[in-house]
Amino acid sequence: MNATDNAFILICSALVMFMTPGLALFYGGLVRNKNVLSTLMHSFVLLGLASIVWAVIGYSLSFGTDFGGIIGGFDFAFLNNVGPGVENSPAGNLPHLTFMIFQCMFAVITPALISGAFAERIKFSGFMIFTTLWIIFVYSPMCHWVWGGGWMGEMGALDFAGGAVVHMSSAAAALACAIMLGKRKGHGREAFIPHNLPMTILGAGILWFGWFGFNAGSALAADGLAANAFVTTHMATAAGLLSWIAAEWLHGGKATTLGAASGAVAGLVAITPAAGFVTPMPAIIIGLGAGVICYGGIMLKNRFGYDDALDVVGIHGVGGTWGALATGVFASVNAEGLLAGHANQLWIQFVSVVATWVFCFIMTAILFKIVDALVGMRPSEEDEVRGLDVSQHSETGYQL
Amino acid sequence: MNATDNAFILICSALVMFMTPGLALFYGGLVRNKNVLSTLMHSFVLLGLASIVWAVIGYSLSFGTDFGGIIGGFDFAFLNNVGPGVENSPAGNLPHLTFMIFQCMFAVITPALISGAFAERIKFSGFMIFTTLWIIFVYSPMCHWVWGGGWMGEMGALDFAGGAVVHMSSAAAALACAIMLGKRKGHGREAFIPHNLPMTILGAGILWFGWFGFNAGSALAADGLAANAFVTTHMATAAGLLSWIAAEWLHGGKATTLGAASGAVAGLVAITPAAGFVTPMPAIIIGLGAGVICYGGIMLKNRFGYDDALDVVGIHGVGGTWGALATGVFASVNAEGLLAGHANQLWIQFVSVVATWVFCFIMTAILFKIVDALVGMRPSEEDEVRGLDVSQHSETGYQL
Amino acid sequence: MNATDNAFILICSALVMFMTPGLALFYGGLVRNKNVLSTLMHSFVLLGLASIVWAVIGYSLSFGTDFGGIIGGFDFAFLNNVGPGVENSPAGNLPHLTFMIFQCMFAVITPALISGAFAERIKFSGFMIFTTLWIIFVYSPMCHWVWGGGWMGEMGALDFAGGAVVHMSSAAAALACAIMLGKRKGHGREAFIPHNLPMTILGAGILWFGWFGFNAGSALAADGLAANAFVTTHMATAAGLLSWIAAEWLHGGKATTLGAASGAVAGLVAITPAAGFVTPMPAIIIGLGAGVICYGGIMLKNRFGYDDALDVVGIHGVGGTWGALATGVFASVNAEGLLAGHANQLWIQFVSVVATWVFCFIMTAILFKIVDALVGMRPSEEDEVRGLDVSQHSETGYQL
Amino acid sequence: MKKIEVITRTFKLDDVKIALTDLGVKGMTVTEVKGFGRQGGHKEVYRGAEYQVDFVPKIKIELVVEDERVAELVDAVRDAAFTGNVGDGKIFVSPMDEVVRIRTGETGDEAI
Amino acid sequence: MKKIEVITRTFKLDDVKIALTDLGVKGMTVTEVKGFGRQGGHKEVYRGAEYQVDFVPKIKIELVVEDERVAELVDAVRDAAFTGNVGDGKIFVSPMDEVVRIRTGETGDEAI
Amino acid sequence: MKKIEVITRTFKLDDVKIALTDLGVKGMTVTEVKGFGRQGGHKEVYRGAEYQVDFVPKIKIELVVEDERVAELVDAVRDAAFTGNVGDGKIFVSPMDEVVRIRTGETGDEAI
Ligand SMILES: Nc1ncnc2c1ncn2[C@@H]1O[C@H](COP(=O)(O)OP(=O)(O)O)[C@@H](O)[C@H]1O
Ligand SMILES: Nc1ncnc2c1ncn2[C@@H]1O[C@H](COP(=O)(O)OP(=O)(O)O)[C@@H](O)[C@H]1O
Ligand SMILES: Nc1ncnc2c1ncn2[C@@H]1O[C@H](COP(=O)(O)OP(=O)(O)O)[C@@H](O)[C@H]1O
Repeated sequence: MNATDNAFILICSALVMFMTPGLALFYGGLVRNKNVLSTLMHSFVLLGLASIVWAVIGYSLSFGTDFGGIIGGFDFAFLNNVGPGVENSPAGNLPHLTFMIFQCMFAVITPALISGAFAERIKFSGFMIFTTLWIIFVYSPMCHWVWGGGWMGEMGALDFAGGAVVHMSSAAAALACAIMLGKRKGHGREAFIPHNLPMTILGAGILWFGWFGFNAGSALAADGLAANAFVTTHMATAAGLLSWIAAEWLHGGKATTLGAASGAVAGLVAITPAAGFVTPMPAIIIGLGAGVICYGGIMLKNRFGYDDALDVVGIHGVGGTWGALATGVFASVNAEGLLAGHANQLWIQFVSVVATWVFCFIMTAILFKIVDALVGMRPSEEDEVRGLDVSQHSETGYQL
Repeated sequence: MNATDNAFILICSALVMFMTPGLALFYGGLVRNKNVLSTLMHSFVLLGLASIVWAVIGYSLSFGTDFGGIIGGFDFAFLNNVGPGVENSPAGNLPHLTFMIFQCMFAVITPALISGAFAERIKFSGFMIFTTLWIIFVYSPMCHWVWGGGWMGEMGALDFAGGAVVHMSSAAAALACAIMLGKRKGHGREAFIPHNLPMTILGAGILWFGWFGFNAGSALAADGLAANAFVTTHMATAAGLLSWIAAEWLHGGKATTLGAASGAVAGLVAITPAAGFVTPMPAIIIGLGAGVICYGGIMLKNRFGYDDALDVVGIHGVGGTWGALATGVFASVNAEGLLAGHANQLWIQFVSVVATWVFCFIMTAILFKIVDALVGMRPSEEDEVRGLDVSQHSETGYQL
Repeated sequence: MNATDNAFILICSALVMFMTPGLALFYGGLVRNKNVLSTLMHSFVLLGLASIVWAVIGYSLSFGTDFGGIIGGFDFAFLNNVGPGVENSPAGNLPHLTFMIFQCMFAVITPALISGAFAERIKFSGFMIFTTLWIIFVYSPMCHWVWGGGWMGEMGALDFAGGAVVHMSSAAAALACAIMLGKRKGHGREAFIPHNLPMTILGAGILWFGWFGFNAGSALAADGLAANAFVTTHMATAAGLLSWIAAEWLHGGKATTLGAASGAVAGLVAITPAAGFVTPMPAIIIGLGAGVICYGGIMLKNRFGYDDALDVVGIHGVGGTWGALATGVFASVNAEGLLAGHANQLWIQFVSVVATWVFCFIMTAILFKIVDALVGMRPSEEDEVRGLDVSQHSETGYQL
Repeated sequence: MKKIEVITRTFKLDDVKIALTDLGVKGMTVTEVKGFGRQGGHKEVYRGAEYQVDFVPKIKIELVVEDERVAELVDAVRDAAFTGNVGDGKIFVSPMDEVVRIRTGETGDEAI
Repeated sequence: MKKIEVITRTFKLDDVKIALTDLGVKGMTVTEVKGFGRQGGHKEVYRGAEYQVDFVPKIKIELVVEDERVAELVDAVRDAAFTGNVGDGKIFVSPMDEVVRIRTGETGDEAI
Repeated sequence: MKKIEVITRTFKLDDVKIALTDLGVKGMTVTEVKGFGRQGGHKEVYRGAEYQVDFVPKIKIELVVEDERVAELVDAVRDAAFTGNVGDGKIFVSPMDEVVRIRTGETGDEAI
């Protein structure tokens, strides 16, 4: 065991854990007052639910002995054979428990990301069951495919910290959910204005902070690669922030704070698959692209008419896809992309993108149907109008 | 000196420090609007006050040369003999200053925990004097007994990161304060509803994040034990969150966000004494127990009629006690509990629990009486009705 | 490369990054409702803008090959020659990228500090251009002078983590901006009351937390010096908090939460230049001094009649100056100050203080004039009265 | 002149505003209020303690109009705010002696 | 019909509501307001700058009632809101020409 | 007795309050409201979606006064609230039947 790497990855795990409350705030500020707690809860409760599902079965399906490149076995179920030493650890330098908990934090935030799509109109009971199934049947396979010895990683797809596993998967799920759940009541007639933008800015700040653990930690060691991933992450995010507000400024006449926060997240998303494979200047290009492309991405929902409440598809889907493809273009560290003469890498990336979208979309739709049949996914109209805080949780956010 | 351990514990110290602003928010969101600043202040000001008391005398009383197992000497007063090298350091791998500052953060948050009990009805001057005395006469002895070479540690009581030192001690103090201060004006007639639950959720998120430093850092090294403590902490917290909302759901029909936050804190409290002594699956059991038991614990105040405003007794007292006993049951790492065939350990834990409650309750009651006689602990009725923000601090929280 | 130091400084970099959202909240809570987003944005957008400017040119000007002690060359422009190995790294133990990104975070927060002076009355376009120029023409030279091999460092001026580079420079700029921009409309007639003090307290908590990365990280290694800087930082901050509220209590009759937050920041500022050069007890003295002196410092604006909206001069200017001089008095670690018999050090400190104030004030005034001529710095009266959130960003902070 | 006061659902604000401006109304004033009525409230639970909340968020729209326009405007408001469910709210009409426009000093119908 | 307006202490809201519903009142509307009066305000201090705050949080309860119930209800409100200390507030009674229930179109006493 | 209602700019609250207290007014009640009028609103944009916000923050000041003081007070308010720009707001005067001071039970002019 390498104590330095252990220290580094434990701290990184804490940072990634902190992203989920950060996401809760990021999303929570964007909804209306009457749904703030429900939206916070969709993220916060996953720190509980997803962690336990991960310990019980998810980790094992992801990193247990590979079956045909498709799924892991049950060897690590209930954290069996996962100890404080390096035995069985997928990362030989790290205690197995350290590797497991770092990955756990990814399994927590990924389903939380989806919740932006169905915000303000989902039953809490349905949400809990759906998410449990989703971690088992969508997240764990995806994670296995890419990082657990599955076919996508074997094919040579590059995904440093989760462009496919985290962002495209959640965005594909978000799209399915948004379509199947239908639009929020009043959509198109009432103004759905963020109720607390400072909360969203704080959330974005926490996300940025925690994302250093996400991306630099994905080096799984405190080496030069971690330093590189740290820097590319920061620079792409900075660039995404700037290019989004520049696009707004040119397009609508004003740079907005929500645009700055959104652009930063777009940059973070886009650099995620690339962080360890590109150098800082290409990272800036990826970030600049992310800001503009995702600004376009959020317009898609108006075009296609689904109600992706908090733009999961527009930011994580479009940004993650852009990042995955850009990795195939700009990769030059420990891998070689198009510009380094390997067009093939771009093709591999393309295949992984398509496979991810298709698999996650279809599986999510199936799970959604099942849970909808079991307990119902959408609250009654009256419950939705009163707000989910009161109707689902018997609470209200503020008494100011 | 081990540089890796030093790096790890310094970062852990920062994480523990961050818990106190987190606690401020956790508590601050639960009170009424007119007391939000006062409640924030009760935690925030201790970052100043408790740190200085610690440097001047508290650290020395806790970790100075032992006198009869009861208290430490004055050798480290004013941080004398506490330097950047390992000389005199209770942890030979760490600079003495590093060990001291890590412990300092515990001395800050412990008295801050008490403040939940007397929220909304205490004079600031009384609070300041009381807390100073409490650190010297209650916290420092407790800390010495358990970690500084005192009788409780010698007896073999297991307390990995402060079940007795931090949680039971503050809860016993909370109980004494709540009883002696009496109920808030309007208690039982007016609705005391949390004024800002998103603030409380954020606080819970920060607490969870910082608690990794608290528990994993208590390994005092970046080793497998730290990894184990990190994982048990996370899993117990996750389990506590889930079992609290499950209990609510069954009992009252709804899972609440405040319940999720409370259950998480209950899990964190309960795993604190156990984190380095149990493996992850028992940690989940401890967490599941904590959520349910503390949910019951918060009902005690209605039964016994004291006004423990923010449920310090119900969560930290009940949860800490449960965790201390559970450590005696489940210990299997570097110690052996009931299930490993050592019933005696459970008995030792029981003795330490009783001693902690009795000592801290009585000492707190004495200090309270003294300060009450000196400057008075309760503000005038008019001051309480106007709110402590205006009456104690000449400020108001919001101009929204 | 030293992996432990790399791990430590990467985490410290993340902590310093987090200070900027913290500062955004600290400032954001102090303005009026209608300017909250604009104020948050002044900090948040710099995470984007300043980082890119730093990568493109700022880092190179600061740490590139020295020209006459005045400025660095273009060798590191566009992060050329800045790689994941230690080649060219100013810190031989760290990957060059790690050193660069740690410094980057300082270049982000320094201009953000200035924004407290012109809050509530600046055009966003003017702000963006001004800040870009300021990083290039003020921050980068200052940074080079002190840490990049320039004359101030060569002269022997002690500035551990940025008393001159960060705090005095931004305060001098703040003073120039406050004077040249003029007072806010309604100044002296309307009450300018903080709209959300809990936000400010949270911001102060985050600043304190992140500042451990700032100061301990400035040791550039996870050694005893880092431990010392960590402890002096914490103790001075604690002392600053206490002495500010003590001063208030004696002066106005009440200790305020804003006072506690302000005193903590004053302590943080004052210890910044000294953190690695003094031992903990002198650090407490520096902190005690900071609280009282800065409490006096904020009164200066009334005396001299400039509208330094959020007291950048009073806290960062006065506190930074006090800290720089106190370093010359109390230095005893790796340097010797007045009390160690080297009066000369105090003289050197004094020269560096004067040079910093004069250079930064004049350069800022020039840049301000230029940008004011180009695009105008002050919004129309109507825009200012409506609030910058609506007029500059087409958003409002809250829909509560 | 008369004052028309409308208490209705918050999300009906825009509809009512449009109905009124369509009829040429040039000004109105809106307040966020909490209503108690037949509609009933809801239960809230904080750490096991139940509270009955009887007040529902509503908005109050006030406008002062010429006497002769009252009937027409009341009808327009009714149409715009109507959903048919309990909680639609009330329209109150009360007398108004005088109106002054601060900017011009105009009074009476001129000032509306 | 008359409108009764009560301005009183915020924590008296529940007591007043109960007193009114006990007498059969079916609806009322509440607004958070700030009151200036004999009660006086307080001082606030931000970074050494003192501000005198003259306004105290109060609530306003409005209800429209049948003419003949005014006296009885005013008495009930007075009893419920009374503490005897400065700042208890005021009850205002003013004329009301017409009431319409949006949901049903009922008018007059029927609509209350 | 009459009720004077003033709707004006938020930052004029202090000026109006001082003008009134200078004339011996002992009490008033203030509400934060949103005004729609000739002044016009502004545009807001969230992730590319534009919203027109027609309502502007205003304050409403209500005070009940003796009949004979109305003219004088309305003039004082007008002076204090006047800026000359669109959006200065309105003063409304309406009849008031009765006033009761909760603390003392006084009624009529005594209770003001
Ligand atoms: N007598 C009344 N005086 C003042 N406001 C009333 C009165 N009755 C009802 N309201 C207001 O009208 C709202 C709607 O009334 P409610 O009885 O719930 O439904 P409906 O108007 O459909 O009968 C209430 O929430 C309250 O704000
Ligand atoms: N003339 C008035 N017009 C309108 N509101 C008033 C008037 N006088 C008092 N109020 C309101 O009544 C509240 C209580 O009045 P105050 O003079 O403080 O106490 P009391 O009613 O016990 O004499 C004030 O805060 C204000 O909101
Ligand atoms: N007829 C009306 N009834 C009620 N309130 C009105 C009316 N007309 C205007 N107001 C209020 O007065 C405010 C100022 O009116 P506006 O037309 O903008 O400017 P001005 O009063 O200078 O003509 C509005 O924002 C609104 O709150």
